[in-house]
Amino acid sequence: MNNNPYSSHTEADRAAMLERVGIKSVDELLTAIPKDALRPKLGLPAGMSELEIQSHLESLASKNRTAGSGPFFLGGPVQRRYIPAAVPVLALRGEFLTAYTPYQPEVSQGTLQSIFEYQSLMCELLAMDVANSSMYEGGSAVAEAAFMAVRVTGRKRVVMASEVYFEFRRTVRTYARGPDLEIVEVATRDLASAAEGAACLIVQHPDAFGGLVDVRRIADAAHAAGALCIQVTEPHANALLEPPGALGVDIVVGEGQPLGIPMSFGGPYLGVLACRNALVRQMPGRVVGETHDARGMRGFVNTLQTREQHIRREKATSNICTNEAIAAITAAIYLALMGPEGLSAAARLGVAKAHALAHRLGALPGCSVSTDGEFFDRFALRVPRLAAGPEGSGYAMRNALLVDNVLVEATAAHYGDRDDLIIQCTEMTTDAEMDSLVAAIESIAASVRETVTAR
Amino acid sequence: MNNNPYSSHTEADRAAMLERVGIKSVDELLTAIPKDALRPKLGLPAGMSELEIQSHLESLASKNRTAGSGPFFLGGPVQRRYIPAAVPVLALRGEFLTAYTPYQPEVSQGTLQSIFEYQSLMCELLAMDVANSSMYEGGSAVAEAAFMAVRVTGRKRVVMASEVYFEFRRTVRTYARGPDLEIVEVATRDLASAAEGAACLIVQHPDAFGGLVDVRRIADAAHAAGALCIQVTEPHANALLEPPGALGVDIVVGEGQPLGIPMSFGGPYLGVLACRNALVRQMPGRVVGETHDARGMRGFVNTLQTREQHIRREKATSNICTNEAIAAITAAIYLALMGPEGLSAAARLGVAKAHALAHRLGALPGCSVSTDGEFFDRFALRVPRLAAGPEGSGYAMRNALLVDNVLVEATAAHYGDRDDLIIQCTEMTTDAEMDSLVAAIESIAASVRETVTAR
Amino acid sequence: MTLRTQMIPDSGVKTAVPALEPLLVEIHEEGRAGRHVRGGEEAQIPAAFARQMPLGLPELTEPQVVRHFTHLAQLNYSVDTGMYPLGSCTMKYNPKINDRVASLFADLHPKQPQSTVQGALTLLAELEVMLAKLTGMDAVTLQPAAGAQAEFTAILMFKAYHQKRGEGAKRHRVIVPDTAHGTNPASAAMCGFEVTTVKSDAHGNIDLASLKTALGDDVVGLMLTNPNTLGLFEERLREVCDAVHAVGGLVYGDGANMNALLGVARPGDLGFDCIHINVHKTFSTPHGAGGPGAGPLCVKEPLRPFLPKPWIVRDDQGRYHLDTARDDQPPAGLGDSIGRVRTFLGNFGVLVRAYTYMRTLGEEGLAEASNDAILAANYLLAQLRDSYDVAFDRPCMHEFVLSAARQKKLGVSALDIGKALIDEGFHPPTVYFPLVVPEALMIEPTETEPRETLDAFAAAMIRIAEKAKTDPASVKAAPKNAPLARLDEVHAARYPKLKWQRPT
Amino acid sequence: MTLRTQMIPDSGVKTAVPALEPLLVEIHEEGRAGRHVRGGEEAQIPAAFARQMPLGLPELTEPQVVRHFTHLAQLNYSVDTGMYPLGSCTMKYNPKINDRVASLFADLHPKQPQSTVQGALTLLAELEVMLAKLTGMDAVTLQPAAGAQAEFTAILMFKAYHQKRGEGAKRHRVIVPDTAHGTNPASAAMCGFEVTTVKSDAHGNIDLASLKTALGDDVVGLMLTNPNTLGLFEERLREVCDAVHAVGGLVYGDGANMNALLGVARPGDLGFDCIHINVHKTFSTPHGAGGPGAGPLCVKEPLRPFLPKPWIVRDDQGRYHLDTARDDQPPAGLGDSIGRVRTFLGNFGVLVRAYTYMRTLGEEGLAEASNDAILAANYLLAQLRDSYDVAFDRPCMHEFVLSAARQKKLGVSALDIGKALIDEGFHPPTVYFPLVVPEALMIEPTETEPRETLDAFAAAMIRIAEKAKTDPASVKAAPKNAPLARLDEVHAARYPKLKWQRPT
Ligand SMILES: Cc1ncc(COP(=O)(O)O)c(C=O)c1O
Ligand SMILES: Cc1ncc(COP(=O)(O)O)c(C=O)c1O
Repeated sequence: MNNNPYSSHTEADRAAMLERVGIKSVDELLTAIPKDALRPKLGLPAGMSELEIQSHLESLASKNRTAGSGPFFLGGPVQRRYIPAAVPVLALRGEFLTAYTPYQPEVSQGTLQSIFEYQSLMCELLAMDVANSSMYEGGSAVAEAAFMAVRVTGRKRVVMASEVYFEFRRTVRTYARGPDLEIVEVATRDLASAAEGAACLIVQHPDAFGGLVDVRRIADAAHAAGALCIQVTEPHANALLEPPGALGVDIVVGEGQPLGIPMSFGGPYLGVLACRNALVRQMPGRVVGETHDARGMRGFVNTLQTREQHIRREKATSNICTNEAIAAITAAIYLALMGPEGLSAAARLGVAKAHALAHRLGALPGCSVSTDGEFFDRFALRVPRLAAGPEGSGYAMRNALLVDNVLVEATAAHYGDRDDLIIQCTEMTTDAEMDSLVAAIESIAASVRETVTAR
Repeated sequence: MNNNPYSSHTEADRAAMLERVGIKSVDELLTAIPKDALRPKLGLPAGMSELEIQSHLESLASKNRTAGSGPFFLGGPVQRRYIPAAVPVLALRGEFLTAYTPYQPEVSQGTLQSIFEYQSLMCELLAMDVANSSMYEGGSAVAEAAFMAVRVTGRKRVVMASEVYFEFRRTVRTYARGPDLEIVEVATRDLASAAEGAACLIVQHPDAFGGLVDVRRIADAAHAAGALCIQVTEPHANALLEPPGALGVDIVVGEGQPLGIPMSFGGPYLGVLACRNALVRQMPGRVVGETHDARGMRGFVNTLQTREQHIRREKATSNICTNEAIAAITAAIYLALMGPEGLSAAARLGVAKAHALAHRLGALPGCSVSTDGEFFDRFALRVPRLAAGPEGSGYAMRNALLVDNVLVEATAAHYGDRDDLIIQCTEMTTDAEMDSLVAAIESIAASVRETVTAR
Repeated sequence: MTLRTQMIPDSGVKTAVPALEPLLVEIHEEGRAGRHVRGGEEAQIPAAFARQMPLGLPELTEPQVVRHFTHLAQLNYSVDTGMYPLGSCTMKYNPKINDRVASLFADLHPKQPQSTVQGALTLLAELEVMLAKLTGMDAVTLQPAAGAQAEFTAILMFKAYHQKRGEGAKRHRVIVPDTAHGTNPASAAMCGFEVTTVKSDAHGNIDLASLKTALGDDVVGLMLTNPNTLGLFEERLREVCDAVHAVGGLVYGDGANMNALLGVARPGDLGFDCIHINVHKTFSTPHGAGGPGAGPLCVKEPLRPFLPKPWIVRDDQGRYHLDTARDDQPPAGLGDSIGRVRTFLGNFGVLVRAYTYMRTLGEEGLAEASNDAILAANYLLAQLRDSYDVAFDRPCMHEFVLSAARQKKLGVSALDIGKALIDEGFHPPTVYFPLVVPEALMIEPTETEPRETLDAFAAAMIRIAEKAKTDPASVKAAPKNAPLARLDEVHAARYPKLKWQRPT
Repeated sequence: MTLRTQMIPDSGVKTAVPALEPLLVEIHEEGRAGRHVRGGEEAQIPAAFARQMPLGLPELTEPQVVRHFTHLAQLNYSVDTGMYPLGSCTMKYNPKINDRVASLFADLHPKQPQSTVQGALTLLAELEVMLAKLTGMDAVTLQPAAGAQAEFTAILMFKAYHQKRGEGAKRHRVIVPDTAHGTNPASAAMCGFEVTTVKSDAHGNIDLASLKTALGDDVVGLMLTNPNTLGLFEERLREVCDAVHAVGGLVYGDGANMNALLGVARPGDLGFDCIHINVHKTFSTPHGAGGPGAGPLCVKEPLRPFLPKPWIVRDDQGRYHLDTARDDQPPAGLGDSIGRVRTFLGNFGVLVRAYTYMRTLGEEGLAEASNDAILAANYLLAQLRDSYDVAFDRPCMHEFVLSAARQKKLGVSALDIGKALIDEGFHPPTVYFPLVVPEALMIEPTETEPRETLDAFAAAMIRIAEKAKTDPASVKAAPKNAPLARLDEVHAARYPKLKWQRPT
């Protein structure tokens, strides 16, 4: 009887193996385990056939409302973007998917060259010198970048713009509890003036509300104060915006999910981290380098490993081991397929749709775009008050729209006491979706005005 | 400007190529084409991006009701069966999918060994000597088998049971117009007595109504009359039923789709054709054989090609060239994964569910199982008359059930003047589906009884 | 070009003879199994029918099966791995989007009520229209599973056409040129017709004089490939068609080479009464290691009544139906239709890919594809004409045929040259077809191969031609750098071993 | 074992230096492009922000990209191609069904309102319960992306725990055995703690005496892997845990080796205060060429309040919610929670696979998996113990560590033996870890390797041990039969070349 459908051992195999080992039962090998703890009943459900588990998961999945099944304007670090059909076909090939960290380069060149190409493509996109082969996701990448700055400057104060994504800021705060860093949050506009004594200034561009930021000014201020400038960025924005490397940024971090990786309700994603050459020895994570083999053929290996935990242990630049390699390979495939024009087109479409939509929504009674200054493919919208209390506008509207099956994000208390909507567009946003959003907000707001005037 | 996103030629490439050819424009190469016919305007739509075509096809697909999205009892040659996840992962690998007929065995062993294994697996399942590497689908496979019998016996009369699938019989009739064969259709029970002067007797087991047939008797009668016995079969049935090879059958044909191939609204499918050794030189289609290479390594090649059109031209055993190789490889992968126990379990589940359902439906007022004799995983059901006319029972019930989103087949006039339902079960049939069917038929029938008694 | 050497990972399975990969039956061990489907123990099979014979399928686990077929896949040369210039087969790139959208229709049963498959019927109906416009024909059937079945379908329709006009009895000959693909005569023969072969002239056209002598009122029709299998456009095509029509015959167009004509010329404007399309060639659907294909047949008005049924018709509310909804009348009830040539409506999964490809490229893109294909072929021809004999020396269309006659004198055959190409990192071209060219090498680059790849292929061909002079033995010894050396095909045919030995 | 030689299909691309496959930048040609997404020309970017730098991404077509990555993939050794006995990594078979069902959840955004993701939340909540039962713990967080992040999360929680009890200031040392994985000390250091290393005893256990001397009221806790990285179950585990608890310290369980304990023993019954699970090891999720993983952390009741937020809670109508729905309070509002350690809820796509695996095997199947894994390791050990030194000679759990000390004397290192295994058709084991064993070869066969494969691996190891005596040079020259020979890692580190040169 096989309870594990993936075990290749028959009863005959097991008998033969036991005999070779010279025992009657595996329990003879478990003498080190306290008797009272041996072979507990776990209370887990019994096994299933593949057919049974497939239909079980289909029924669970049917209890979700997928992004594509209705008007959808959520975004931020995670974006609903078009994934070319060739991306999963290539990235999910068993030879990539079921390999592990390329410890043995002679039989891992597929992984190593693909990651080297990922590093190169990210450097092209961001105009940076070095990109590592991945961090877990955006939030922890920002935290690791802050740690880097602390090591480089020997300072323990991290100054962060409050227009950085809430989830990123919160993750940085958690990480900061380790080395007991001081975290200061100030508005982007005040960032430059807060550089004194800071290890780094962390700015996001485009920011959480899609706002475009004069990063150069902030970088200059940071450098003047002996601090580093860390920019949180988004991949597609760099196709159209001057890249961090041209703005004086020292470390670039961000969420790489929009580069062909499914949204999957939170992960696995791709933590992007790139920096200047001077900082490479303080960089966390793996990095692949080019070399040659004994016969003079080009080849690639994991390199600069003296930064890493398996060699430096407590002195390592990070504890990261398993990373998000397949996501990096996926991003490389995505960028290779999209090319400069495809990537730019996707970015342009988001920008164009966001501006068209902002124009329409801003014209509705009681509504106004509340991103200050220029915005990119996402904007904040102030909406009429629907209820009393600190969340009577944006959050109340978000909930009212949910009833109409329209999904938008509310700033809620994530961004100070601001109570607006955040609306993200990408190349996937359809005219029909935009019409639904405009119509829904209009009618919700109208119905409220009635009740008000009715009094 | 590239209008063809898959062309690798840039304008610079084209210019260089034109120069190498020594021309200014491709039109200089087209002098043989009548001027008035050159470069017509076609009136086809303009091109699309991948994102655009994807959403266009999604909108088309949304206009279909998929089998899995409601109670479903259609079947016959094409069956909704469970496809293990590993099947498409392997069968759709680019090295299989984008190769062609293995004309060059040194670089096609993946295809050739996989097809050799398909042939071997089918021979095990059917207990036959030889299986070819595929026909188009079930219907044309039956026709090609009949042609085979005609060549072997030199007779032109083909006797076919009227319980063979309607679509198969109709396809045979069309093919028969070629060599002007005489087609005789008789009830299965009269088949044996119609053997005189026939090239073959074609029997289906299990038949269109799921009925189990004493094939041995028919084979004996055929042989006694110097005719061949052709059995139309279904893959899964052979896991539980005595196989054709043990029943005296000379040629086995059938639809191989249930072996891991999607239903895809009609194709591509897998025409199964297997026969006895003695008939192999008259067999249509490709066949792979084992041999060795110059270094003594085992290898596989397309063999016995002197039967084929590219060598024998008008003397070939068939005109088939491109076949359904990837479907044969898919079937091999499916059978390898399912194994004897998995295949039997799938077959058993269909049988068990069909009998449980027949028991419940047969108990409804005015309903009775109308398959004569024992049945397998499918049965015919006589239902109460809902309307006047030749199609007032089964066909009317099928239409009434459709309103409830329950899909069943009606015999309509496909099988003489019979007006019943045909109900297929497989391992995919759920209790909920069966409950819906029973409830729907019960209430439809009831509502009619009321209207009747109301008068 | 680089040689890759790699150990095939060792599964420890012993093979009966030295082999690249064990057979499933050699991996089998009693008691091994996965658990994809289970249950049904309550099922009862009457003893008289129950299987007595042991079911000797191999017992394996999923990990073993995955490794087995992954190893096998890696032994294949494919379009996804390299240039595959197989003449007459149009091995162009197969877009991945086509496969993805096809899966959107995977869970539809062909017997579903028409109201539940309007999306699928719409797609088929639109595809018929697009194909008619592309070919300049009036009506289309999507039923044929491949080119050969389209030929058979068409000749059956010719037969019905002549019968309808009372000429069924007297017309019993189908004419094919000596350059025709083997399926042409084979299809004619399956319809019970005699085949008359007509030779080609010095320019690689069907010889008009011989054709005229072969023509008569006993002729069913002519099956003509254009561009023909030499990759040449028939120079006196209209005269040819007129001559056939003059004796009451019909002209069948074999459209396997349609990749040369997209937006370039419509067969319907050239004199053909019908033409098939190999969508697995022209419209980029994957060849699937030998299949599936699809062979839509496009016909002129006079042949419409004979098209296979059922037909897809559009009602005035824009909904689609099958005209003989249940297709259930006795043959007569089919009207003049020859009836269905397959179980259901066609290789739908293939047709979805073709539809997607046509809509993706659009009118301009399709025309550009043929343009690039023609240019690529002539570009290669220009580079190779000095090293090899050119069968018929005039501009080719999307492919061309070389002759290794010169090399043959040095003891090096077309086959040897093909095998040597394997050592150069290329799939060989089609060899020994068409039959009229000695030592034929039929080369079709397609429009999707980058120029640098075409140049590398030309360089390899030229190197081989040189080797044929300087070191013929090495060419005859090829391939050295393939998974296997040359296989003993004679042994395979003489001692047929068509299945494995059952596990014991 | 068979050698496969194959020409890499020639794309005609010239590489700067001899290479198996060109770089994308070498394939690039200006003007090449696909058409996956187009449009948006009306978008306007303010001049002050618009990109001035050229966007130097390579321009390629889809056919080129598909071939490129198909070639690269084929250069990899993977679980889908062969045995991958990488110690401490549990390279078991990755079921394909897990990947398929994960795609059912691909189109869900992590910020969706909870009412729209009840299916996903249900799955996560059920997974937490199953993991708690499996490990004998009380509460679980699914946030950590991998084992290392789980370690960091746990040590942060230890810190918060001690702070809460007013002992934050005095406790600043974390104890790790000398056999610990590098991530353990690294994680402790990231929390600002000192690391005290304790040596192992003669039986491969942590040395209890040394541990006791190392213990004190300044100790945060102990990080212990069990079975440890020698593949051995700690023989005095409870005494060890008691000693740590006695000084007010906590015991962290590194669960990377959980594949030995499924249904065999619950860490919660053995004295651990928490344990992480590498689901990419124990629960068969694909390692993705280096990642992703997932590192759920399971804790005892006293640590629950410190778990990262948000938490998934079930209301009385059976609907699931995130307790800090919008997680929007100032840190204080998080209660004692350390807060989120990542942007969203966890590596969901990996967790779905783990859930699917656990439900597929069920209680019996999971227990059987560990049983088979332990048996397989001991079976291999029995075959290899004569040819290699055994670090600590007692029954192992799911893996074991050999020493090539004997071979080293002949000039053959553990690295050489690994490379020689490549020529035998196997992926090498983990080498030089754990650090306490000279010339360590850490071998983990897992339960999914067929017995014949284990035998073949043993035979290969024995052949290599023989060769080390008879022909050491040949072992040091390995691999000969891999895509590449040994790579110059020193050169790579000395002259870092971490990206390609931009196209010019
Ligand atoms: C010229 C020509 N005609 C007909 C055919 C037959 O088409 P199919 O293989 O699709 O049956 C082919 C296929 O190779 C061909 O090249
Ligand atoms: C014993 C041990 N602990 C911790 C880790 C770190 O786990 P991860 O790679 O998932 O971060 C590993 C991974 O190799 C390990 O083997």
